Parts: sequence; C-alpha cells; structure tokens
Amino acid sequence: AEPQRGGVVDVATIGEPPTLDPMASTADLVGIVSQHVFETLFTFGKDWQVVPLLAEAMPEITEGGRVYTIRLRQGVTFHDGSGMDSADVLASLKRWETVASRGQQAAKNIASIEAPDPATIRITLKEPYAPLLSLLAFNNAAAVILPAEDMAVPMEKPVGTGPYMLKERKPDQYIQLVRFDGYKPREDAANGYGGARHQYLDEIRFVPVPDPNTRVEGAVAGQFAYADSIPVESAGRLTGGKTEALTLKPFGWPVFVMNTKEGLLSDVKKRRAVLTALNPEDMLIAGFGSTDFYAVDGALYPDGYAWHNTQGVDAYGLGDAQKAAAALQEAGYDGATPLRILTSRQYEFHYKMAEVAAEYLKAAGFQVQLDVVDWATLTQRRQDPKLWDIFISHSPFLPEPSLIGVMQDSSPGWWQSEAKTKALAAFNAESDPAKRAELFGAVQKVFYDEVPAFKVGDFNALAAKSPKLQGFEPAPWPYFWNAWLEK
Amino acid sequence: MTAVASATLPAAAAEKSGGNTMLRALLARKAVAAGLVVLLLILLLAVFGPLLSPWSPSKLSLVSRLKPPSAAHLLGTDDFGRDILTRLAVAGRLSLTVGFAVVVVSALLGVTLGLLAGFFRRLDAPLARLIDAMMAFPDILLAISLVAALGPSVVNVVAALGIVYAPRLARIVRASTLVIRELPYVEAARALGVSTPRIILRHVLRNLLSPIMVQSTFIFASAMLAEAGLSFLGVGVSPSVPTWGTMIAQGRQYLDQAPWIMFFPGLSIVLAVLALQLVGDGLRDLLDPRLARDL
Amino acid sequence: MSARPQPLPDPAEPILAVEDLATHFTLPHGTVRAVDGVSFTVRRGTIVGLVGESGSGKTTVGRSILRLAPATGGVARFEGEDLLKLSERRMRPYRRRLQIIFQDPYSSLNPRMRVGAILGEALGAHGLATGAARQPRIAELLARVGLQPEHASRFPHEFSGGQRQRIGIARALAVEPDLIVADEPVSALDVSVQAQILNLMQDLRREFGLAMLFVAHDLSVVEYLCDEVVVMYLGRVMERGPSRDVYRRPRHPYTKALIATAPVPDPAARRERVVLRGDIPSPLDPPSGCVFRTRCPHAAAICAQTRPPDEAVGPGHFAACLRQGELAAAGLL
Amino acid sequence: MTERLAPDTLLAVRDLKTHFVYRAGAAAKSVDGVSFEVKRGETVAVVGESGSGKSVTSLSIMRLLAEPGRIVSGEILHRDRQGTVRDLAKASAREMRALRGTEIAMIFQEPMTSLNPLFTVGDQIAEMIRLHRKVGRAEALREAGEMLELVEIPAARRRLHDYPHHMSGGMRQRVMIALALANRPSLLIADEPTTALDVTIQAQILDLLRRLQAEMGMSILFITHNLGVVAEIAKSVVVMYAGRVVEEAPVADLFARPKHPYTEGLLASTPNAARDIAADGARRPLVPIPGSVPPITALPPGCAFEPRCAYAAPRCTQSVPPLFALAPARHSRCFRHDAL
Amino acid sequence: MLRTVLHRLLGMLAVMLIVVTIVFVIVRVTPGDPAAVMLGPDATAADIANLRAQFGLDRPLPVQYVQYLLGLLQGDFGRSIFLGQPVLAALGSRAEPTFFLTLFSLALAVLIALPIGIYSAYRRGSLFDQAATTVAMLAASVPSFWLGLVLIQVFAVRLGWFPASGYGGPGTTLAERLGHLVLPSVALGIVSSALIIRFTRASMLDVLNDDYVRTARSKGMGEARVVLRHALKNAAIPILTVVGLTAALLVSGAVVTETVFGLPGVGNLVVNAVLRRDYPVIQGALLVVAGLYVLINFAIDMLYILVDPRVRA
Ligand SMILES: Nc1ncnc2c1ncn2[C@@H]1O[C@H](COP(=O)(O)OP(=O)(O)OP(=O)(O)O)[C@@H](O)[C@H]1O
Ligand SMILES: Nc1ncnc2c1ncn2[C@@H]1O[C@H](COP(=O)(O)OP(=O)(O)OP(=O)(O)O)[C@@H](O)[C@H]1O
Ligand SMILES: [Mg+2]
Ligand SMILES: [Mg+2]
Repeated sequence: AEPQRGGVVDVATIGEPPTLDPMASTADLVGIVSQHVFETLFTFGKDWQVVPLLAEAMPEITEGGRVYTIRLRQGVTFHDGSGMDSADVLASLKRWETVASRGQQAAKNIASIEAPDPATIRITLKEPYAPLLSLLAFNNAAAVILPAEDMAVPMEKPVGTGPYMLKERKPDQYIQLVRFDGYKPREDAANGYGGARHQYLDEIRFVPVPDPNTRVEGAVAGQFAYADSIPVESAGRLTGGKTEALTLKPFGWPVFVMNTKEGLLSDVKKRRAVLTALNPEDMLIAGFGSTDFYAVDGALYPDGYAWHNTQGVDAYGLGDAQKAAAALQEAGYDGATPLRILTSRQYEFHYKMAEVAAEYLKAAGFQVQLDVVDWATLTQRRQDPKLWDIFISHSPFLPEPSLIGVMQDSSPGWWQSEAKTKALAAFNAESDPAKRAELFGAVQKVFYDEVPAFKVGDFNALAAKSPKLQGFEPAPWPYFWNAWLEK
Repeated sequence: MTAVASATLPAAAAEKSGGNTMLRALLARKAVAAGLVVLLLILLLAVFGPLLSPWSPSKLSLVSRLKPPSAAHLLGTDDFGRDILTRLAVAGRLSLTVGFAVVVVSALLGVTLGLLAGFFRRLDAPLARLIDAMMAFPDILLAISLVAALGPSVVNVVAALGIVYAPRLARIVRASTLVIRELPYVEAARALGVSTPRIILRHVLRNLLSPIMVQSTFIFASAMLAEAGLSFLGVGVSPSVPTWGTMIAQGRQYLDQAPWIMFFPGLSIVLAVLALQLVGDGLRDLLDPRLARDL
Repeated sequence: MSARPQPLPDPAEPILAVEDLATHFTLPHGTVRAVDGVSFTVRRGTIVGLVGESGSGKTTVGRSILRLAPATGGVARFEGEDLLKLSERRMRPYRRRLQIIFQDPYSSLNPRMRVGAILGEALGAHGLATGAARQPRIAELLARVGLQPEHASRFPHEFSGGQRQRIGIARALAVEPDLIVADEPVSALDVSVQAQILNLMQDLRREFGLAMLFVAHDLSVVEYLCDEVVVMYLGRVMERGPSRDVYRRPRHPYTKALIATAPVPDPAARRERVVLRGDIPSPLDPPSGCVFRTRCPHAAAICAQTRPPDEAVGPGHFAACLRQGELAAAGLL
Repeated sequence: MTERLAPDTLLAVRDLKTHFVYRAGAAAKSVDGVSFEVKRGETVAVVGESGSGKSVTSLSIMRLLAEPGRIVSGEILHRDRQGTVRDLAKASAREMRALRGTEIAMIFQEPMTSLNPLFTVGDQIAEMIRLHRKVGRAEALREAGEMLELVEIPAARRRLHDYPHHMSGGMRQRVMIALALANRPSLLIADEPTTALDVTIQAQILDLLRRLQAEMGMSILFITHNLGVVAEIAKSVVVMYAGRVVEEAPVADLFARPKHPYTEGLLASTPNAARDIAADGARRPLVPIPGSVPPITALPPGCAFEPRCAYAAPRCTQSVPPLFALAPARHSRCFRHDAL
Repeated sequence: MLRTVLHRLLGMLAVMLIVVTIVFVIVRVTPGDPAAVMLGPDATAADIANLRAQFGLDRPLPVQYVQYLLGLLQGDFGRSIFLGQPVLAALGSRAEPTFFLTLFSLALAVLIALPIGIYSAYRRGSLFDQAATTVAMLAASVPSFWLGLVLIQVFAVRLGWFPASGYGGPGTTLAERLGHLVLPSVALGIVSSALIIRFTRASMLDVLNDDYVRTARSKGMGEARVVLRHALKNAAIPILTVVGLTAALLVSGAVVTETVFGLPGVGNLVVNAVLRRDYPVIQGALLVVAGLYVLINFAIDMLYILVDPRVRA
C-alpha cells in the first residue's frame, strides 16, 4: 500500500527513560526514544554498515587512518529553528567526550577535534582506531548533535535535528513527540537507520508500561500500535486482530558475566568448569520456550553477521556435569563457598535461565546462591566485585564488537589479560573490514579460553504491532519514522 | 451492678479456658468450624504433601512444562515442568511460615511497645506518638520501602511486615493496658507489693492474650495477603523461593496458556485468608464482642 | 488550717493517724482536689467508717494511704512511721501490714488466675508460707472466709459475687495485715449476700484484732458495723466521731441531711426530712470557705469566707461547721 | 376482654412468661409466671435481687425485649384512656408504638446513658411530644421547657439547649422524667430510677415522683432492689425471686408480716439500727440468707428458694408452689406460708 | 475547645516529625545507587561518584537529615533524581489518577457498604446478615491484584468495554481519562467495601444496644427513625473514621492496582521509584501519603469535636 500521512501511534515501552539526553545514558530505552529527536553524524544501515546521517557522506580518512575529515549536510535546522553548522558539531562532540561513557572511551584515542570551516569537522586520532565511526554512529551514549548554546549538563531542553520533536513529557505517563516541520530528510533511499527519514506520522507517543503483561493486554485490546519487549510466553496471546506478533531475529544474546577480579571465579579454571557445566539448550528453553525464539549458538555473532566465526566454540554447550565436577575438583574447589548468581526479574528470561543454570551448577558440585534483586540493585551491586560471582544480562548484537561490555576492561567483570589486550589492540587498529573480521576470530578464541562470560545463545525479540502500522522495519531499537498508519 | 454483670458475663463464659470448652464453643459455630477445618487441611497438605508427592518441588523437567492438570500432575505443571500441587504444598509451608513469623515478630514488637506505652505513664506520650506515626504508613507502601531497604528475602519480608503490623497490636495492647492498669486486681497486686515485671506479665499480659490472639489471626491473614502483593510487585520474597505469592507472580505470564499456574495459589490464598478471618471473627465474638471496634 | 486531731481519751494507741492528707489530680483542664486536708485516726481493733456521696474522695483517701494514689500533702502515720514519705523499697514491709478490699467483686480478681494462684501470689510476695507449707495455708485461708479448699483450683468466674468477695478478703488476709482498707466491699452485693460479708468482717475484727477503714455510702451499714465514722464531702471531712454520737446527734448540717434522707426499710418510719437541694459542685471548682455551703439550708455569709476548722463537739467527736454551736443551740441540729 | 380487668385497674400482668431462647435449645426463663396488677393512680413496687427478672418484666410490658427474648405465654392487659383493654402481649408493633410514650412511658436506671448524647435535651423532649401530637417544633420546644420547669430544673428554658453531658446524674434523671411525662401517660414504669444516684439526689427524685404523681394522677410501676425505697414510695409491693413473684402485699403488711421466707430473710439481713443495735452499742449479728441466688438457667425443679430456705420441707423440692391468695391483694408462693 | 484543637494540632505535628524521621531512616539504609541507575549499564565508577556528589548523596547522614528537614520546612521535598523535577511536582502530576481512583473506589465502597452494614447490624443473625458478613469476608480475602487481573481479562481483553491499562494519552479529556478508572475502581472498591461493611456493622451493633436507643423506642418511635436518626448518628463517627482511614488505605491498595492497570498514579510512581532508587520521590510519596493519613485523622478528630458535643467541652 501507499504510505499515508497522518495519525498518532502509541508505543508501549518497558519503562520510563531515566533521561532524554542520549549522551548521558547507555540505556537502550533512552536510545529508542531519543533517536527520533536527535541525530548523529553517522548511523547504521540495514546490514549494520556505517552510513552518513548528518554527515554529507562517509568521512575522508587520511594519514594512515588517523585523520577523519567529515563534511556536514547543509540546510539542516534544529527544532529551535537555528541552522546547524560545524560549531554546533564541535561543541556537541566535546560534550560527548566528557559526558558520554562511549565518548570518554573514544576520547582516549582522540588527539583533537577541529572545525576548519562551517561545513567541515576534523577529528585527529592518536593512533588508528577502527571503532571510531561505530561509536559516532551508535544511538547509545550517542554522539548526537545539539545546538552549540545548549551544552548544559544535565540537558535542559531536548533540541535536536531529528524528524520528531518533543511536545510534552509526562514522566511515567507518556512522551509525546510531534512531527518537526523544519526537517529536511536525506535524499538517498531509506536504508536501516540511514537514508531518508519520512515523517508520515503526526505524533509518536512513548507510553511507559513496565509490566510486560500489561503491555500484552494493552496490545491485545488495541491500545498500542506497538508494544516493545513482549515476553515470549505471551506470543500466543497476541491474537484477536488488533495486534500481531513481530519477531526480531536474531536480536541479541543473554550473557552470564563472571567476576574475574575477586572471589570464586577469579580462578580461570573454575570459570571453565562453569562453562563446561552449563547446558545452554535447557536454559534457552526455560527462558524462551520454543526454538522460534532462540538458537543454541556459541559464536559471539550469529551467522549472517560479518563478525561471525566459530573460533573456540567447541568449549560451549557441553552441559557435562561429570567433566565439570572433575575440573572443579582439580581447581581445588572447597565444595562450600557459594557461587553467587546475581539476577533480576526485570527480564523474566534472566531469572529463568538463572534457575536452570543453578540446577546444572549444583549437579557439577557448586554450592549455588541465587540472589534475585531488582534491576536497580543489580546495576549497583555489580559495580562491587565483593558482592557477586555471576550476574546475568543481555545485549543486542552490536554493530561494532569493541562496544561489547566484556571487551571493556573497566566494565563489571573486570576482564583483563595480556591475551585480551593483545587481541583487541590488533582488532581495533585495523581498519579493513575483512581483516577485522578475521582478527575478531582471535578475540573470540581468547574469550572462550579465558571465559570472562558465558554466552547462552542467540535469542529473538518479540514485539506486538498493530496490523495497521505499516512500513515499520523491525529493529533492536525500534524507530517510527518511515512508518505509517493505514486508515 | 447489672452493667458489671452483663459486661463480664460473656467474657467470663469464654474464660472457661480449660481449652477444651473454648474449642468446643468455637466448633459450635459452623463458620468457625469450617475455617478451622480448612486451615487444618492446608496445614496437613503443607506438612505432608511434599513427603507423599512423587515429584520434587524444585527439580526441573523442561520436557513437561506447562502441562494442564492430569492424573499424573493433579494441578498441572509450571513453566519449569514442576508439579504445581507439590510446589503448592512447599509454598504453603513458606506462606504459612511467613504469616506466622510475621505474627510472632509483630507480636513481640507490638506487645512490648503497647505494654510499655500503656503501663508506664511517662513512656506513653512518646510511644503513643510513635505508634500513631507507624500507623500512618499504608501497609504495602511501608513494606515495599522496607523490603527495598533491607533487600528481598524471606527474613526481610517477615521483618518488614512484622514492623508494618506491629502498631496494630501495639494500639490494642496499649488501650487495653491503660484499662487493665487501673483495674482493682492490678491495684490489689500492687498493694501486696508484687513486683512490676510480674504485674505486667501475670496480670496485664495474661489478660491481653485473647485480644492479642484475635488480632494475631487477622494479622496472619493480612500478612499472607501482603506477602502475595509484595511478591506480585516483585519486591517480596526472592522469586526463587516458592510462596503462593511468588507462584502467582510467576504464573501471571501464562494467564492465557496455563491459567492453572496462577489459579491454584490464588485459590489457596483466598481459602487460607478466609479461613483465618472466620476463625478470628469467631474468636472475637466469643472472647469479647467489644473488640469488634478495633478490628 | 484544720486542727490537729486531739489526743484521744482512749488509751489505745492509734495504729493509723492521718493528718491533713491532700491528694490533688492535675488534669488538662484543671486540678481536682479529690482529697483536701483530711484528718482522722484509726485505733487498733476498731472499724472506722468513711461515708459520703459519690466523688467525695473516700476511695482516694484509702488509695493515698496505701500509696496507690500519689498524695500531694499531709502525713499518714502507721505506727508512727509516715507512709507517704517512704521510698517504694522501704514501703514494702508495710505492704504486708496494710491491705485493701475492693468494691467490685468481678474486676478485683484476675480472671486468668486460679484462686490458689491468687492467694499464692499474695503469700509469695512476702515470702510467707513457702514450699510445702503453702497449700495448707491456702486451704486455711479459704476455710476462714467460708470457702472450701477445693475451690483453690477454680477460676474466679466460677464463683458468685459474694464468694468472689470472700476470695478478695482471703487475699487480703493472706499477708496477716494489721489494717485493712475496705472500699465499699458490700455495695455491689445483693442484700441477701451483703449480710454474710458483714458478719464475716465482724468475725475477723474480733478474731484477729484487725483495724479497718470501711468505705461505704450506705449509712445503715456503716452505723451497724463501725465504731467510728468519718463523713466526707467534696474532699473534706465534715464530721467525725463515734458512730453512736454522730448518728444520734449529728453536729453538722450535712450529716444531718444525709442521715435524714437515707431510706429506711420501714414504712412506719416515714419522717419529715430536709431534702438537700441541688447537686454536689464540681471538685474542679469547689466553693470557697465551707464547701458544703451551696447546698446547706443554714448557710450564712461567713460560710463563703472562712474554711471551717475541725471543732471538738464531744469526746472524740469533731464537726467542721462554723455555725454548729449556734445551730445546735437553736435546735436546728 | 373488658370484663377481665376491673374498672379501677390500669394494668394486669397474668402468668407472664418471658424466656430468652438460644439456638442450642437452652432457654433462660427470666420471667416465669409473673402476675400482678396496677390500679389507677397507685404506686406498685417490684422488688427483688439482681437477675430476678424485674427489668425483663418491665420490658415485656413495653414490648422492648432484646433478642432473643420472647413472651412465651401469659397476658398483659392494659386499659387505655378510652377504656379499651388490650393484651399487650399480642398487640401489633404499630399498636405498641401508639401506646408507648402516650399511655405508658418508661424511665431507666442509667441516667448517664439513657439520653442520646448527640441531641440537646430540649430536642429529645420535643421529639417525644411531636411523635404523638401534631404540634410545631417551636411549640414542642416551649412545652419541653415547661416540662423541665415541672421537674424543677433550675433555669429550665436555658437548659433546653444543653446536651446531656452538661448535666449531673440527678439532672439527667429529671430530664428523663420530663421526657416520660411529656405526653401525660397514665402509667409510668420506672426501672430502678434512683439506684445509680446518691442518697441526697435519690431523695430529691423520690420526692419529685411523689409530687408529680399527686399532680398528674398517673400510676407508677416502680422497680427497685432497695427495701428502703420501697418503704418510702410504694402502696403495694411485688417481691420477685428467680423470675417468679414470690409475694405480693400492701407495703405495711409486707414489712410487718412477711409471708414468704425470702422476704423474711431479706428483711432480716438488712441492717436496721433500731433493731440491731442495743442501747449499750452492742450489735446483734445479722441473719443472712445462706448461699446465693441460683443461676436462672439452672433452677431447682421445685421452689427456687428452697436450697436457701430455713423452712424447706420435702414437698418444696418437688413442685413449684402456686401463688397462694392469703387475703385480698396478699399472695405468697410458699407451701409453708402458714409457718411464718 | 480551642485548647483541644491546639492540643490535637501539636500531637499531629509530633506524629508528623516521627513520620519524617522514619521515612528518612528507611530510605537512607536502602542499598542501590540512584546514580548508577541513571547512568545506565555501562557507566564507570568515576561517573557514578560524580553524580552522587552532585546530588549530595556523599555527605554524612545527619547532615543529609538536617538538610532534608530544612528543605521540608520551606516546602522543598527535594528533586527527583530520576525525573529531574521537584518531588512535589512529580507527585502533583500523578495525583489526578490516584485521587480519582481513591475517590471512586471510596464512593463505590461506601455506597455498597453502608446500607449493607446498617441492615446487617439491624437484622443481626438473620440470613441476610450471615450472607453479607460472609461475602464481605470473602471480598476481604481476595488479593486485589487477582481481582484486577480477572477484570482486565473479562472486561478489557474479552469484552473490550474498557481500556486494559493506562490513563489516556495527551489531549484526552478528563471524561476519557476517567473511563480508564472504571475497572481499577471496581477492583479496589469491592475489596475495601469489605472493611467498611464490617466496621459499619460493628459500630451499629454497638450503638443499637445502647440505652438511648431503647429510650427512643420507648417513646413510641418507628424503627426507621430509631435506626437512622438515633443510632446511625451515634455510629457515624466510628464509621466516618473507618471511611477516612479506608481512604488512606486505598492509597496503599492503589499501589498494587495502579501497577496492574498501568495507571500513572502516585502508587505507580512509588513502585517505580523503589526500582529506580529515586530516594527523594520515595521519601516524598511516603511522606505525603502518611501525612494525608495523619491529616485525615486530624480532620476526623475535628469532626468529632463538631459532631459530638461531649468532646467539644
Ligand atoms: N486518678 C484520678 N485522676 C483524676 N481524678 C480522679 C482520680 N481518681 C479520683 N479522681 C477524682 O477525685 C474525686 C474523688 O474520687 P473518689 O473516687 O475518691 O470518690 P469516692 O468518694 O470514692 O466516690 P464513689 O462513691 O463514687 O466511689 C472525683 O471527683 C474523681 O473524679
Ligand atoms: N438480653 C438478654 N439475653 C439473655 N438473658 C437475659 C437478657 N436480659 C436479661 N436476661 C436474663 O434474665 C434474667 C433477669 O434479668 P433482669 O434484667 O430482668 O433482672 P433484674 O431483676 O432487672 O436485675 P437487676 O437488678 O440487676 O437489674 C437474668 O438472669 C438475665 O441474665
Ligand atoms: Mg469510691
Ligand atoms: Mg434491671
């Protein structure tokens, strides 16, 4: 059908975003909402390749990958009516370097940022650093472009260049975005997050509905055009004509992060025993019910991603209690120290996988202690290495592997080793995509060798969508430009 | 004269505390008898159910998940393939234990507070204020905050609910203590030179046992409901611990697919709470109709 | 202000001498002068009746002497020792020697304690009859008040009002006291039972030489039982003296009115009488001078100004009326 | 039915039985065969110990029994102003409402609680007036003021606007009397109206009742347990014991020559200075009635007083003695009344 | 009378101070760092420390307490860490659904409960009484969230008569928003009516046995008038008390109900605030709700003084 202009959609989200400042948070929810309001210089295309957004085109990379010269699009205006130029970009990137965690990560490699003319920005690196463009493109702790005069921290008013702008925010009630009439879409065809962004919808309202069942019920009752993050158990309930199931396949991976710094699992042998003991298939069944929603897969990126490889994965998926017990004994486990698994019920599958894992670990001889806390407590406790041995989380498949949590030395788990540093350094310094894919195989091998985390498998995300909502492309961070409502 | 007689007589009738007579009087009321029978059944199920059941309450069996009630699994299985009836029994142990423990905690706290406030004039004003202040917090709200503060565990839920319900007892105990303190038999004990702790224990506390018991059954009921509510909100007992509350929370997602997961624990709560209230009501009517006011 | 009690002509030493006793209760909206300068004595082996209308402070006098209510002034000498000045610890031995019996036979016994335990507690509080000696002692006490030993294992509610009152008396007797304050012990009892208790009290006095302060509002009971009588009104003593004198020749208008208005079970005895007008004033705000003057048929201007002192009107007989001499002379008393 | 009631008689209670029936089948026979008559303008006292059924009798007449009280049998014949005789035991609720307050009024023992604390005394009296007569509120209030004056409340008009708690017990009892008499009933039932009051106040109330009776000519059924009060106020006396009338007599006869051992015991156990104190001050011991009143639910099969009776004979244990008529208006429920 | 009022007022303030202290203590011993939550999963320890300092979370507790008290005195309930707005504003913006939910459930509960309670007491022991008492007890035994879920299933999902959740989007009229409250009000109202029935019945039983009721009957008054004028007026105070307290309890019930129905009310805010470790909001909400309770109590006390001449003295 032909796209139609007009209409309002209600989107049920998993909660209230802590902030609308996309730089200030790495929470997915912040990215989902704010990507409609703010734009970055680059973004990701359909196949997760970096494509220009506010940048005119892909940067010119010179001096052996150390200097990035970026041409900006002309005639882009902010929601407050002012035009965007390199001064805004410069100020925004500076803010990003200090405020955003990913900006800080990038800043370590950046020597300088300059604006040689109003339409150009130049970034000079200390060393070649391949992940830079991905970092600039990412909508999470995002390098969004703000008007130079709006640099306050915390952000005072959300003014961006995006296709929609904030009309009203009632925390816990809704975030109302309306079409920004001064928006000038790109002229190239829509391509994932990139390309032309059409503003068919008049309004997008993000409604926080933290309770998954309420999201389901609302969707079934036809209240929401789109409901995010539906528990897979409820797939069968998405019937009745007012809503339909929408699966994003594959979405990401559940992960058991291990504490390599202190406690029981600081010993790599015991981490290996955990890896040996766990049966991912049973965990995935418990978490996701049917193979429609999961795949048993040890590779850090599933087939179809450029980063896919099978290095080291033969250590995955054994679920062998005896072997694990033997390994555990050899590692000198006292049989009494509890293995503390920190998890929450914010995401039901975390908890369910924890339950199953606990059974397998017990079979291998571990004393298991399940600490089920709320998500807020979890995010706090995992900062303290004294409090846990494993915590459970998940992540979408990120376009750039170096953005993955465990790859950061400082992220909870605190995985650091010579082998890791070496493998990652080589990977980051390379700019040729094909070579990088190969180098990532080495990284994955170290991952399976040192077991800083356990990748449970791949899982698909389930969402509920009204049949009337058309032109919507499933995405890990759903976006609603280019979508329209059938009347 | 008449007033004295008629005020004391119903209480006196109840005081035939040879236990037996009271039990008989209780059983004479059909509703109370029904309540007691239900409680007894639940208790039996909780104590012996897991021992008799062929299923383990915790062992996972992912092949048989979400099975509807059948001959093998009388009440069906849950999302981990565990037998609901068996889990219901185990959960019953915990739910009942939680309820009972809350009663014990709130009784220890509330009775102490109430006795101190009621018996010692000097402590009365500040303690009465404290009790008032504690009463001002709605139970679930306060419990949520406390559990959030202490962390979700069985012990902490018990502690939180114990604190939440303590003022209810404290208020009743204080009010009755204020009255009993002035009664001639307490005065007689003082005139005899009986020590204060002994007066408090033998003369005051002993005579408060009935209202405390009545209030305790209601607290028991409220605590079970509150625990379920907290678990439902995800701020109660750790979800890996089976209680009726956590079972409901767990079953909620399968409302459509496997309604039995949520239905049976819900039914258990309703039955247990109803039974407790029936018994409490009966006790109250029997022991002191005037208590009805304080609920 | 009020006169000290004069040395009694009787050689018997008073076991209790109350002088100028005052007990005031401070309430949010004022001070209740429940007892306001009361003096009297109780001699060994005698029963002193304390009469007065409701709220006149009879109970408070008794409770103050036993230190169950906090006296605010005056002295209460028990064998020469001022009880009101003693610390609670030094009071303890006196708790054995002074006892109290209450009006309400229902609330004066702990419903949760068996009779044996009630008496046992009394014995235990002063280490009397310990161990094996206790059971026989309890049986003996029960027998003394006309109950059976097997009653020890029963609860109070299994007894009638009169029986309960006997248990209360047994409890008081358990510690072998020298003085008993009996606060309206028969008011709550039916007439037919009341006489049983009155006879019991008489026996006890004879047998143990007990002294007793007997609070009552039934004038005929007091007349029958008591050797001396103290008439109270609004916290003060109006008149006191040997019963015979007070009843035959009351020397205070209040006493006279009280006696005249008390109904007598004899239709032939219907008399002309002075019915007092009005109500007792509030103890929060008692009248100035003589507290009785607002209801007194003989009140004069002076009565509002001066608080009448206790005046001796006969041997051991005192009246607190400014005009009593004058009225007596005029034949109005 | 008229012929069953002598013309000068206002009320005749005949063999009234009022029981409290419980589910268990147990019944408290609180009133079990009570008969007496009240003549026009006369005061009849009903005397008896606590629990003897005095209140239940009066409430039966008013038909104000609390659940599960039931009039089981007997009749309560009442003659109204028009001369109509009705059996109140069988009258409809509607008939009773019309009678209450106009023909028969009642005052109760507890002056402290018998008035509604939330209405002024004036309103409560005016309400009584307006329930039975078509008068305006102002007029009713004016009349209420008059009634308060009649019962000798000082500054009556001002006190119309007082609430009960502003008044002392004696005053409230006066208000209750004013309320009861507001519609000039022909019969006033007073259930221990002075028991809760001090002697000096009791004397005031008794005087007041006597005066009002003289002025208004109503009959009074006066319930008390105080023999002294009986001696003061009554013309004839009904003595009750354990739910039954045991003796009925003109007041002078009763005190001079009791014809039932219980009455005799009652008199002997009441201290009486003239009788009990010798000229030298020596006290004659009182003669108490041994034992205590049996519980109403466990009466002996024969005479209820038999276990405590000095005159008891074997036949006393076998059947309940009938009410023997000894003389006009003189009855005794004792087989051995001759022995007294 | 003025003295009585002042006395009560002082008592109320003392209670409030204790309430404040309790709230402060509870919330400060709570683990879970608001700063960590706000910064998201990949925040560094240094960022978190920074943010903590910014919110004053690093100062000693007594200092924080005094600051908090001083702030309260100036009407400053603090700023929500998570929402970035003043707590009072955050609460205020959520007051509407909670207010109407409470109001409707209360109205419903009272409408159901009063007649039943009065009639039950009047016909004590009758079949009606037994049925009413049993049903009331059953209602009090049903977890309110369970009832809510059932109602959603039946009336929203199956029948589609009412919205399943939420409170309407922007630009909806009040009437449309209130439509969202029908089901929650029913769920909550039914459960709370149980308490009011029992209280009404008990209070009526109490006064129906009082002497002045017998006096009223002895005047020859009809039953309706005896019960509704003389008895009910005397029972009104305890009934009002329980109605007032139910209002406060309803806030507690609203926590669960709002969560089930996804209503953006105060209860929901509190649950979220607990999950977000938003200290000032929890403090503020607990304080406001407890304060409301204390105020309602105070109002009832004042009402007592107005209605009951005995207390007025
Ligand atoms: N604990 C107390 N607090 C305040 N006032 C008191 C207290 N005890 C007694 N009163 C007041 O003191 C006065 C005297 O009371 P008391 O009980 O001594 O009188 P009484 O003569 O024994 O009366 P009654 O015959 O009614 O027993 C009364 O006005 C009473 O209200
Ligand atoms: N509502 C009732 N339910 C059960 N029994 C009752 C009830 N009212 C009275 N009785 C019983 O009826 C008997 C007579 O009671 P009633 O009140 O008539 O005695 P009374 O002579 O008026 O005593 P008092 O002098 O104490 O007023 C008592 O045994 C009492 O227990
Ligand atoms: Mg007294
Ligand atoms: Mg009576």
